[in-house]
Amino acid sequence: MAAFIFNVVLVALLLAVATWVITSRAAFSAVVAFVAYGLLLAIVWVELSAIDIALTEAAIGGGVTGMLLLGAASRLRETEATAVSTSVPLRLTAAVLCALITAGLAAIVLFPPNTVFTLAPDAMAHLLESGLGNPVAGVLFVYRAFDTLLEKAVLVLALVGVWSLAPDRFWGGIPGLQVYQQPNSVLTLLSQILPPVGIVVGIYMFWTGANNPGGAFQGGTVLAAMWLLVMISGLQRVPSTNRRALRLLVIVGPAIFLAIGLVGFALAGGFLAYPAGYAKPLIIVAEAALTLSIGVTLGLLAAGPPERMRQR
Amino acid sequence: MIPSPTLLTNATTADGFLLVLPIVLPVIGILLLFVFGGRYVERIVLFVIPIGLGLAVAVFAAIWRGGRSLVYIVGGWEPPLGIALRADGLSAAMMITVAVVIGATALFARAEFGQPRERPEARASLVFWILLLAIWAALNIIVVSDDLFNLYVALELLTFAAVPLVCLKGYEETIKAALRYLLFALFGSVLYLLGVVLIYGAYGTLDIALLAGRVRPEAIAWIAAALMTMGLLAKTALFPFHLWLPPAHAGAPAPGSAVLSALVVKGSFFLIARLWFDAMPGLMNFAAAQVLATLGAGAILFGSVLAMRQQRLKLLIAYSTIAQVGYLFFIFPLAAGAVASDPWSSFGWTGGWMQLFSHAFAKAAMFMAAGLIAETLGHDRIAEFGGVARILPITTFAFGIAGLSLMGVPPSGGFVAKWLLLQATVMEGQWWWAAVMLVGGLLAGGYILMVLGKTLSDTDVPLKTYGTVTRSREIVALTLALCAVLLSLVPLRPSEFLQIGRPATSAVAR
Amino acid sequence: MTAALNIFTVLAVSAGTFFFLAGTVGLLRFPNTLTRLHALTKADNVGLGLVVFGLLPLVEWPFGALKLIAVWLLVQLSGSIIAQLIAIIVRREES
Amino acid sequence: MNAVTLFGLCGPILVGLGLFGLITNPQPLRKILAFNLLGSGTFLLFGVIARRGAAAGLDGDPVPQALVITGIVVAFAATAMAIALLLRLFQETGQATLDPGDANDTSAATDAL
Repeated sequence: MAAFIFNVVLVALLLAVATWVITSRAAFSAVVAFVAYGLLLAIVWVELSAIDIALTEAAIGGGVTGMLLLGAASRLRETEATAVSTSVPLRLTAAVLCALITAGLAAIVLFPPNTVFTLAPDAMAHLLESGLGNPVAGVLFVYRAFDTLLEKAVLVLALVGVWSLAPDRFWGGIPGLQVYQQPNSVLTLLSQILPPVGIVVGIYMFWTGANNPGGAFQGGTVLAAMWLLVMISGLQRVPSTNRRALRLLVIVGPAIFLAIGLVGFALAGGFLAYPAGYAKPLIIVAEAALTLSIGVTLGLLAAGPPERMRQR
Repeated sequence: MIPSPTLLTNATTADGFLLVLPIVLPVIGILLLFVFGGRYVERIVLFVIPIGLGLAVAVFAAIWRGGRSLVYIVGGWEPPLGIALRADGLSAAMMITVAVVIGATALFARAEFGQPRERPEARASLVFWILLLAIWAALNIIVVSDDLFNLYVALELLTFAAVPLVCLKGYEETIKAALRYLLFALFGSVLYLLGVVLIYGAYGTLDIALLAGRVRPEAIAWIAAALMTMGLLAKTALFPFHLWLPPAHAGAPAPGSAVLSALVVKGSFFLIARLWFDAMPGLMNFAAAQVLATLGAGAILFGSVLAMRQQRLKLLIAYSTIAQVGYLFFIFPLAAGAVASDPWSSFGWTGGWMQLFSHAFAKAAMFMAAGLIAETLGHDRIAEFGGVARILPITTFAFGIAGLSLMGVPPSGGFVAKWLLLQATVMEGQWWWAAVMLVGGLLAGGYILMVLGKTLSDTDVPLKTYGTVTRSREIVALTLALCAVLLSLVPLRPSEFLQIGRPATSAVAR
Repeated sequence: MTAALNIFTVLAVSAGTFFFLAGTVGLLRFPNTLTRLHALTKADNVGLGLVVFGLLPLVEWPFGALKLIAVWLLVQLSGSIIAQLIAIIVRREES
Repeated sequence: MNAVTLFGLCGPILVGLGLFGLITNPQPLRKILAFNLLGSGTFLLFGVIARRGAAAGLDGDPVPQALVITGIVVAFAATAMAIALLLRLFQETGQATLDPGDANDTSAATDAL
């Protein structure tokens, strides 16, 4: 009963914050509400026993996406006054349409089909062969590794897309991440104390991901956050995007994963198949490289397109 | 109305591994380009594109010879747990079309985006080649993947490759167009994903072949199909979701426009067709098909009329894409009609896909021709085209014969397509679509001849030129236009190749 | 023994919740940013500390407890530094 | 009603809210926020389906859970690209709107070349 009350309160808060995200007049407060929303949503995922998703949501929804949106909202603050609102008939039509869709989906939730399909037994039946203990990792790296491989290609492509927005003269230059200008501030202190802890946490999350909730993506996000922190505080320079080593770091994860997939052709009789007995070590190698690549890629995505050539 | 495909099996076939290679190769190219960029751009591209073409031909040949689908189970994990790749005759034809247009675009784009080894790495050049290969990879996945979520990721890959291509020039208007395109596309992909979620909840699989046997005409399936279709329509820019297309396709650099208009919008259309014909054949009925085709008819009329009113060539061609995409949607009522004994051997089935192939070649050729004209004149205002035919005869010729295909005049693939579709309307007794097609053909004739007339007219003022274009690029445009003509050699009857691997019809209960 | 520990947990967590409540009221009712910040940081630090303290007997020893304490320490660190940063911005905007 | 159904109903409401914001709000930044809400509502729905598929000693069907993680990553990539475009638009024009006038077409595109 107590748990149910907790969940009701949680849902009420979540929906209130979500409504605020949509209806708030000021974009900045909408973004702040969105960050809070991301954290509340992470708790919902915990309640749904999906810890892997909760970690991802907290790291992305509340974390990196929030950072991107906050940066954008503060830069765009002065433009808000010029925005016009949409006409009342359009709003009404949209409201009716959205209410219909909500009602339809709610009906599906309330009256689920009689037969419940689940792939949980299938997923568990073959999990031992892979040597993994976390079924979600099993889906991501064994059964549906092809999806995961494509998703990494999507990330690289998103980075290319973001970089492509640089003016020609700044191609290969330094991302326009806003660096905090005061040396020896409290931020410097934070970025000296936190990263060692954060890096350990990031590596632990990747490592434990094979058997427990966690994994390359969640770990990589924590690494990205630490990297961004030391760059923003000015302790480390924002690197030039034309550096070969940096670009290699971005693709090393997808490249190794793809290479392992191709090795499967020769040794395991199929693309993205693992040779018997070697599944776990190969997955760990791929995940380690992916953690690194994801950290660097997310950091660069958050840092934005190149905006200058020389270090300040 | 559509046979239940009980005969589709999920087991890797002998040449199944061939399906992985056309996906993996461009991805390898992207990774190499990203790291080595600068000096090696041309070498990497010259390495990837011919091999990719060869692989597409190999897939085509394997299906042609075998007369049946290729199937590949990725990682050996059979659906529903894993992901299957499946290529039938239609997929193979799509793959060849994509490969030819991409290859031609690459040849055409070398002049604009070539990267001399001694010069420092240039933004537009490196980005263009990465995006081109990404579009190729995404389309190859879309035509062979059998898994709805895998297709979602591929669709996103396609979007993320197409959007930066729109604003590669970096002008204000193109950035606006790209942002609007991205927002439309994201709207579309979330709706699609919502449908995928419902399907998994109701049927416990995302594999198209398995779904075909499980989906029943019930509320949840209808809601899912409606959401997915709406999302994909937004990405296909079907009327009334077309708002984003003209500025986006007209704003991209010419080779980019060619790929966007010829191929990218077809990716999401292909999925709509897969959804209704393959994944949920039980849902297809008269009303659903009529709704889709009505939107198509709206697109034909609306797109053609607006195309006639454009003053700039690239915008005119972009509006013409909206109209020509409309014809594709006639495939739903005409192939799934009640009269044809089975959809795959119907005139509507072959006609619809012929329209897709011939439009791909013709539209790519047109955008290239438009690019060449714009490079020569420094603008693309149609009113000032007098004398263009004299200085760019090959380009004008290419534009003209590509135009024949859009109008549906013989000899052209467009003629074959439209003739087959007309034939189907007669057989199905759905004469109203024939009326729309005839009006659409006339309007297309109007806007094509308007442009051609201008280029052939003489002016007293000598034409000012800003640049010259090489003969070889004109020939690339002409070759693509000729490909559209070459399609007219296809016999005027339902194609057998497009029936390969389609579920057998003997099991149909009518 | 267990009963005593349970009572301790209830008391400590309740006290912690009270501090959270007070902090939230302060955040909503105080007139300007600096006083709101004051309410928030003071209440949150003590509040979270009490909640963590109260939960210690319930978790496995030693790693569960260490994790809880680590959470508290990390919140202390980030909370205090963010409070400082906000205060700096407020002062800059005022001058 | 149990907790899972409660969360399950959250999904449709979030989808409706997000869709409404995406359609009606003219500011691109707010559209991006709405898109994220819409996406998370969709994921939540999937999460509830996963939870209901609890079997074989697991608290949920791992397949949808893994798909949600992939979906979150893809949505993040989309957000990053949209924000980069928006900021570039702001740099070029000093504005962050897609002109309301061209909601009904043609004029905006004419200078595209």
